Amino acid sequence: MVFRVLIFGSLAHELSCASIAVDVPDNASVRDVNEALAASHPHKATFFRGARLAVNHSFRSADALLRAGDEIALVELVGGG
Amino acid sequence: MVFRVLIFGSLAHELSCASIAVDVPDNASVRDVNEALAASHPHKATFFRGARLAVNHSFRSADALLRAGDEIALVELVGGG
Amino acid sequence: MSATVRIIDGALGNPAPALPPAAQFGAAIVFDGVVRADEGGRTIRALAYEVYEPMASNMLTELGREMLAKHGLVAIMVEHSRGEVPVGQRSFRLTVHALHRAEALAAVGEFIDRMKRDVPIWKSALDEAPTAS
Amino acid sequence: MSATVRIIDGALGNPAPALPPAAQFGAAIVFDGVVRADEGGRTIRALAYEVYEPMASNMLTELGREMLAKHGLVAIMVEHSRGEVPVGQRSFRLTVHALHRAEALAAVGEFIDRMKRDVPIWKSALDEAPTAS
Repeated sequence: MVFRVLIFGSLAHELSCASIAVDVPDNASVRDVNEALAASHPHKATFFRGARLAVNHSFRSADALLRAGDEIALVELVGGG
Repeated sequence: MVFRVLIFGSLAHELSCASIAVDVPDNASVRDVNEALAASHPHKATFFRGARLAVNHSFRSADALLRAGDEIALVELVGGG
Repeated sequence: MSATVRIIDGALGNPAPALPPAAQFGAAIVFDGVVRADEGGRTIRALAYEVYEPMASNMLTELGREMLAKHGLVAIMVEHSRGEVPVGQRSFRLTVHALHRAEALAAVGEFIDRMKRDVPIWKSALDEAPTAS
Repeated sequence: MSATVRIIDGALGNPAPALPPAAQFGAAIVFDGVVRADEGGRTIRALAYEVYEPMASNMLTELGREMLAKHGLVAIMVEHSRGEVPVGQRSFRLTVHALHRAEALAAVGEFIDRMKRDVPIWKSALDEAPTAS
């Protein structure tokens, strides 16, 4: 399954894109998406491996399974301010 | 020296007065005023002995000496919400 | 840095409609104290505030300056009612401007605790008028 | 008890001119977040906020309800900007009504900490236009 993981803020500026495509097996979990992001951006592998993902607008555990059409967003906030 | 110690709030309501006259020796201290108040109101002696007094609009230590004409106020607050 | 204190007869009016645009602060808190109908379990119609002046204003100003220095505030403003304030109306307002929220929140909490403990202002409950029955 | 959330394009307007008289709360806090000229050491002209909807509004509402229950608030209102907000203008406002000041202050601090950590809103600094020299 191919997902377009939405990205925002300074990460989006840094990578000059608004989403990252990842290809994961059917019955992939949230963790598999983190790993696929890490593999596609080796210089930021640690960040992507630990980043929080929202699926259909809710945080999910790493073990949660994905279905085709799910909307995935990388919600990693810097806080501050 | 005679001082009229100003009182406020629920104490003033309870005693139905706005000040209490006390007669203390010349060179009396703040503590002497507390004691004179306690002596004049035996049923509230503990309260008056421990109550904070302001002299000329500032808190003073118990040992501070008084002069004729000083304005003395009992500033005991309940705090609360 | 400024500390401003005002004692106002009766209920406070509305807050200033707008903070002036100010690039130097990041957090502004307006705290309003409102007279509640329930005072220690009984229903009241108003509170009456006695303010011992000039001691109260002096102490509020001193306390404001102390908060400015201790918490590094940009500005602090205090308004307190004197006399009768009906239920539902405001009797106290503290406005704090600071660079960040943490010091603004800390200053508001500490200011009010200290004020309740030390500043010579007393409140008395005024009971509801008996109903004509 | 109510929790209200509004996402607003651009800078927030002034606070509501008056709280409605309300006998059931004793403390009202209005917290305003203001865009500062200094963002991490550099001078900016504005911040741009990206808000991932509807997740952001959902989470703000959920967080508001959690604060209502945990701190026993009377009401909580949240406003947050989306898009560009110039320096000196407000981008966030949290209004809390509670019986007493302690729970109002605690709720404001906890709400903002949690929002910064969990709610999908990102800010980017927009630099000062280069001067024509």
